[in-house]
Amino acid sequence: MKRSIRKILIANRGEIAVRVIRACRDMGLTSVAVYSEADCTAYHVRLADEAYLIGEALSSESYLVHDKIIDVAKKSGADAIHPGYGFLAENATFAQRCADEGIIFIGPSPKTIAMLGDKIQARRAAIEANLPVVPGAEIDAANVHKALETAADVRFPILIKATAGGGGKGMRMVEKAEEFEEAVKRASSEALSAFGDGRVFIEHFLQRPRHIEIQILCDHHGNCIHLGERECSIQRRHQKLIEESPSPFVTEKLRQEMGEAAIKIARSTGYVGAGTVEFMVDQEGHYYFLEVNTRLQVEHPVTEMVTGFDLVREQVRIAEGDVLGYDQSDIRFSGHAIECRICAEDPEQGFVPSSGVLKNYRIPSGPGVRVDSGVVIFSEVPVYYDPLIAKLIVWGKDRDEAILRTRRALDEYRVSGLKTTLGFHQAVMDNATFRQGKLSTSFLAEEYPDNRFIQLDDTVRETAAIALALDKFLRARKIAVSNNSSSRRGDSNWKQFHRRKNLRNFGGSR
Amino acid sequence: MKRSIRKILIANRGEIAVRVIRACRDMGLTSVAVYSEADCTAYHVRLADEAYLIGEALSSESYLVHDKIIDVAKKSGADAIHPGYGFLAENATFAQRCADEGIIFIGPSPKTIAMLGDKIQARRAAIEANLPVVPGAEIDAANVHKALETAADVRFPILIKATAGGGGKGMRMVEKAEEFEEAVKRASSEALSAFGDGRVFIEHFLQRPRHIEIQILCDHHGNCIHLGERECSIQRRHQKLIEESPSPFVTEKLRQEMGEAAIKIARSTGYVGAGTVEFMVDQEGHYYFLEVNTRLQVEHPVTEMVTGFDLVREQVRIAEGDVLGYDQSDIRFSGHAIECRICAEDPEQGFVPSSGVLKNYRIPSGPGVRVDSGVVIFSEVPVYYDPLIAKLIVWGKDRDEAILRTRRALDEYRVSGLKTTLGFHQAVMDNATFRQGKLSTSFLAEEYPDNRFIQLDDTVRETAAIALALDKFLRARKIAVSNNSSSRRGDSNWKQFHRRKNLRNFGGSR
Amino acid sequence: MLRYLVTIDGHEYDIEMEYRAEGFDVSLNGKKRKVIQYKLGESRSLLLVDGQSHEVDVRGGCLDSSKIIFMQGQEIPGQIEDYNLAQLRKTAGMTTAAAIDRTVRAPMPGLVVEVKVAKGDSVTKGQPLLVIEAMKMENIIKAQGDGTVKEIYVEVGKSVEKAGKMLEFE
Amino acid sequence: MLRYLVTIDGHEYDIEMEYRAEGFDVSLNGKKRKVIQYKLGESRSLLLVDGQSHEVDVRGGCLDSSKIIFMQGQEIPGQIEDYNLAQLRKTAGMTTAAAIDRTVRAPMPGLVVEVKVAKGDSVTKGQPLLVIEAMKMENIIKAQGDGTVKEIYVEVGKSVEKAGKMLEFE
Repeated sequence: MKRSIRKILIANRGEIAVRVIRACRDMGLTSVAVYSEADCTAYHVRLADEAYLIGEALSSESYLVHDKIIDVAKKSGADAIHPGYGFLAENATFAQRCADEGIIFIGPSPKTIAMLGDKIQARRAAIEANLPVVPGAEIDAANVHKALETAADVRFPILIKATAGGGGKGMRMVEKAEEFEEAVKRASSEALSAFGDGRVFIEHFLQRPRHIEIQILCDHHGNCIHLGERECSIQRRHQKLIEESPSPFVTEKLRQEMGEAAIKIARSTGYVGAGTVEFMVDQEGHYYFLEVNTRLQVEHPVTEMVTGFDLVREQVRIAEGDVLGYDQSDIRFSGHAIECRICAEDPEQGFVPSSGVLKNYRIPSGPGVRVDSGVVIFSEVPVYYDPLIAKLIVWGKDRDEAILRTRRALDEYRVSGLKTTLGFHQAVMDNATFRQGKLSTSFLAEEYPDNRFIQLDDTVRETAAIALALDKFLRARKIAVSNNSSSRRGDSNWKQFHRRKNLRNFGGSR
Repeated sequence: MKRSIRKILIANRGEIAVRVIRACRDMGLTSVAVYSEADCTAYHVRLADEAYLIGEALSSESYLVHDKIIDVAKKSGADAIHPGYGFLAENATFAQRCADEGIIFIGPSPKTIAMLGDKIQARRAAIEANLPVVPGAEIDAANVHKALETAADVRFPILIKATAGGGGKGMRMVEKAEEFEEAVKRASSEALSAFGDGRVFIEHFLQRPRHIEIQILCDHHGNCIHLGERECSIQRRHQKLIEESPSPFVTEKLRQEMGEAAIKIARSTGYVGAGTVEFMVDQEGHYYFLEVNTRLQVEHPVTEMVTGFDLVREQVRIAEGDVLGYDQSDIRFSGHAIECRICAEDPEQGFVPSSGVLKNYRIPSGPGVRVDSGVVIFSEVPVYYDPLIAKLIVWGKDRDEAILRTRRALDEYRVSGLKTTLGFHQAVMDNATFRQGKLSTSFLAEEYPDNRFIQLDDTVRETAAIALALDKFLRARKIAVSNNSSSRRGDSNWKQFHRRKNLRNFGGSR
Repeated sequence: MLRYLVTIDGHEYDIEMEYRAEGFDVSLNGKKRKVIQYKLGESRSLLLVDGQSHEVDVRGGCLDSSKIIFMQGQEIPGQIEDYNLAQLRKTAGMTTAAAIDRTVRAPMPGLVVEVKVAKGDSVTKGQPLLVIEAMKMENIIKAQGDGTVKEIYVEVGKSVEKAGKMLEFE
Repeated sequence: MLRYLVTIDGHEYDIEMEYRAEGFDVSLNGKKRKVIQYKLGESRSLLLVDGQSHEVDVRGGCLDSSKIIFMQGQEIPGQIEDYNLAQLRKTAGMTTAAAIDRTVRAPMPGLVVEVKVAKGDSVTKGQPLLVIEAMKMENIIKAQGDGTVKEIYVEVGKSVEKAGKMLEFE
């Protein structure tokens, strides 16, 4: 059963590839990167021990091509493949292919992935394991009349979701029956293009729910524990933007209940590896099973910060056949962690993606600050992939400290060349409702109905005005001096200023 | 007794000023920086809420001038002054001046500073508190004959130390009587220039001792706890280079004993604030009191990483008159932390200081990695001050993981424009004796007698050779192309190459 | 001494500025400020405004009246004019606002997956014009006002650059 | 195909190099390597040597035979010559080593606090010449060999730049 892993191929890109490569280094393992033509100089390629080109920019020509990934794994002699999240992470066919080729797929078995990846089956499994679920049903996008009847049974407002999908893709909220047909068509088409599977299902849409999920770890020997919850309620269009652990809402009792529920479904489905059981929680504290993500989550670092676990290390150990070596009573939670997803998007323009070269890029650090970044200065952010460029994860002894420290780290962060969500996160950290921990998935819509996040205060406006005036003033003085360099009066003063300016110009331009 | 602090002046520069400014932000307090003319664009000036010029580059004209610091404190309305380490941190006169002006000095009382800052008095206090000390005595540098007699009593090898000093300044090891006179003169002159006090004393020099110190916290209400030890044995010329916590040598029993000893001397001297009690520990585990540092240590972050405490926050809370709010039994240690001091020095040239502009500067991050840096890209490192530009602090679940992770983080670090100790730290992390935890203050002298730290392996040499050849090859091709652009044969191939090259040139130069 | 009219986020500032050996004397809507500037690079500098520390980055062409100021992680657009010229302009009733753009430009780089209108079509405000796929999300581009489609510059299956012309109204 | 003689850390490498569409064919002391290069900036690039990833930065003038390669946090000095020229030079018994320097230069920037010798003094190897204070530490500069002091360029109390001339032997 025990299989040793010495070399890992990372079938991914961006920050998660960097995250896994770092874990390899931290464990003394060799890392193999793959990259598309758009990622020739990407940071994950630079950081890995080995790197191989696997095709054109489109992920359907590179990161999603099973044959190419398997080829590189064999060529480089990798024992195992880590899929990260997205791409092939929840692809049962690929996991099976790895097994057939004798390569360890770092994740659950193909059977588990297939079963839990199908939301209908996962829902059934949850019901069998006695987990509460929200009312819902599968529909046939081609038969709209029938689908509409089902929708009426489930009760509007409803949520349309891709059966094969995750991460909010293909998801649509529909408030009224009139909007239903168009939304089903659009969701099904998005699902088809994103997952190659147009099937969708519907669920009753809970009012102002919280999104809270439980991290689990299960080994090959029947041991299964949970590492507490993450609250991921700050979302837009079902895309998580800010996550934290612990949830400001979850009591010790609720944590225990939800943790036990998560372990129950994991055990009933023979789950092995790291996984996440997602729940919706209403304002009364009733929780409903949502889905199981059979992979590492984007937001896994907040759990790492409060538990001291390295989840990638645990994934590798489990894949090797190791026994967990600890039980639920050994798990300790300490402090509070917050993650901000730094995306190449313009929040003020409805979060439209932004791409380009990072002309400046400086990450914050210091006590309690971690940045999982897929880019460095001068990196190009291509248009082809997810806009997530980095994650800022901050630990504080309590939620208040974590928020203030996150605010500080956001201020220290420097990015230019692209629009990012930095200013958005600054606004949320200053938001009184957020500070009070009154979260729900409607938070953004309620607090920022017009997508205006950035509120300039007087000091910022005044300083900007002075900066602009000074910029023009100095150019005018420069022109005045060159036009009038023989003039004696005022000249000495200018010269002195100029000398000082040079003295102080430690810039990069010289 | 309770005094509220809202605004703190940081009477320091470099990484420790940045560290304290960050703590201010994390606590929601306003920070005030001071700077010399050499530090106009320094990172601490950029990061602080307010900043004031206090004089010329030489610290005797700026950072050491009591009047100027007090003036800025009053002008800016600061309630408190944080002295960092070095400069005014252990200056009793300055601490008294603050008290007289009604400004809170964040540190112990002037009386405690004066008493413990005098090594002779501190030694006496340790003896009275029943702490073991190494044989030693005060000497008169002007009366060399008498001093030599005393030295013979103490037994060679001996260590000469500045009575008023710390941080290794003015320290000299003397093996034989013949070298004694010159060494005393030099040490006394260094002490005079560094501390304005030429007094020196001597101690018997222990063979291959470890340097292990205990972090303490004491409030105004008689509560006093310790936060475990730091091992700082990797030193050169009594300058610490690498520190860790816990010490690989210290058992639970020894930790408890040394912790209790540290608390004993703290209590007997009425200590209030954060402080460090330094010990020498011989290879048999006997420990000897060395001195008490009445300030934040450079290496305080390793303690923060294993205990979860923010020591600057605790300093501020204690200065406000807060009760600690926890006792010894609440302190938990988790994992292992290592700090590498990144200095602008050339280790291969006997650690000579290096100065200049940081043409490139990229800090590592990710799980368990913290960088306390006083510089950013394009910062100038002036010649006037301490060569410490940043500290890399790494946490791992155990010492092995911490070492591998430190190695990884060092590899990710990028600095150009200056020589640094990065390569030195890489070498030590790979060193078998270090990995086994067999440390002593003689480690460097024994392991690297010729100051040669960097061992290139075949892969690095071969890759460097290829890089050099490729560089020349591409220049030659470029010349060939421009000389021969009408030639048809081979041209298409070249064009294709050139096109690809441009496609891939995401560089900063365009 | 020079005098400017600066507009930031809808707020107007009347700024007078003079250079002194120990820093700049600034009058901002009549309030006195002492400003010290240290250059950090080509366009970046550290400003100390009455001691308050701010890192700013002013981007834009030398002669542009519209510039962008980067500070505290934010991008702030601003306009600057000579104060006297601005007064003249105001008296003459002129405006600096740009002509209303009849061109629909891509808000992001992406792939055109659907064109929902044809040349000559009359469209009303809010009507979907095109669908662009970017970073795996479909984005519907809607009409900002009523009009008639004069020209379509994009095709289904082709990519479009950020701010690339997609469609023009008459 | 071009051929070079490269010296790194005392090791000589005979390198033949040819450009192919899919990367460079390199022969390194007869061992075949496939090398892919991606530029990261002016002097920095990413090299994939048989798939192994290395970030390198080659610094030095275009025509210099001595360059510095930065990689893995280290600075590695290297020399490169055309292979055939190198062979000719070797046959002719010439050396590329620089003439021995009779000039004592400052190993660091600092303040001269003591000059222990005078013009015309004979000194022996290891004898202290000057004391420089840099970053609060006194550093004694010793003679690297025997000689007679021809000229002293520094004064007590004055600062000296890194690599600045301090003293010259006859």
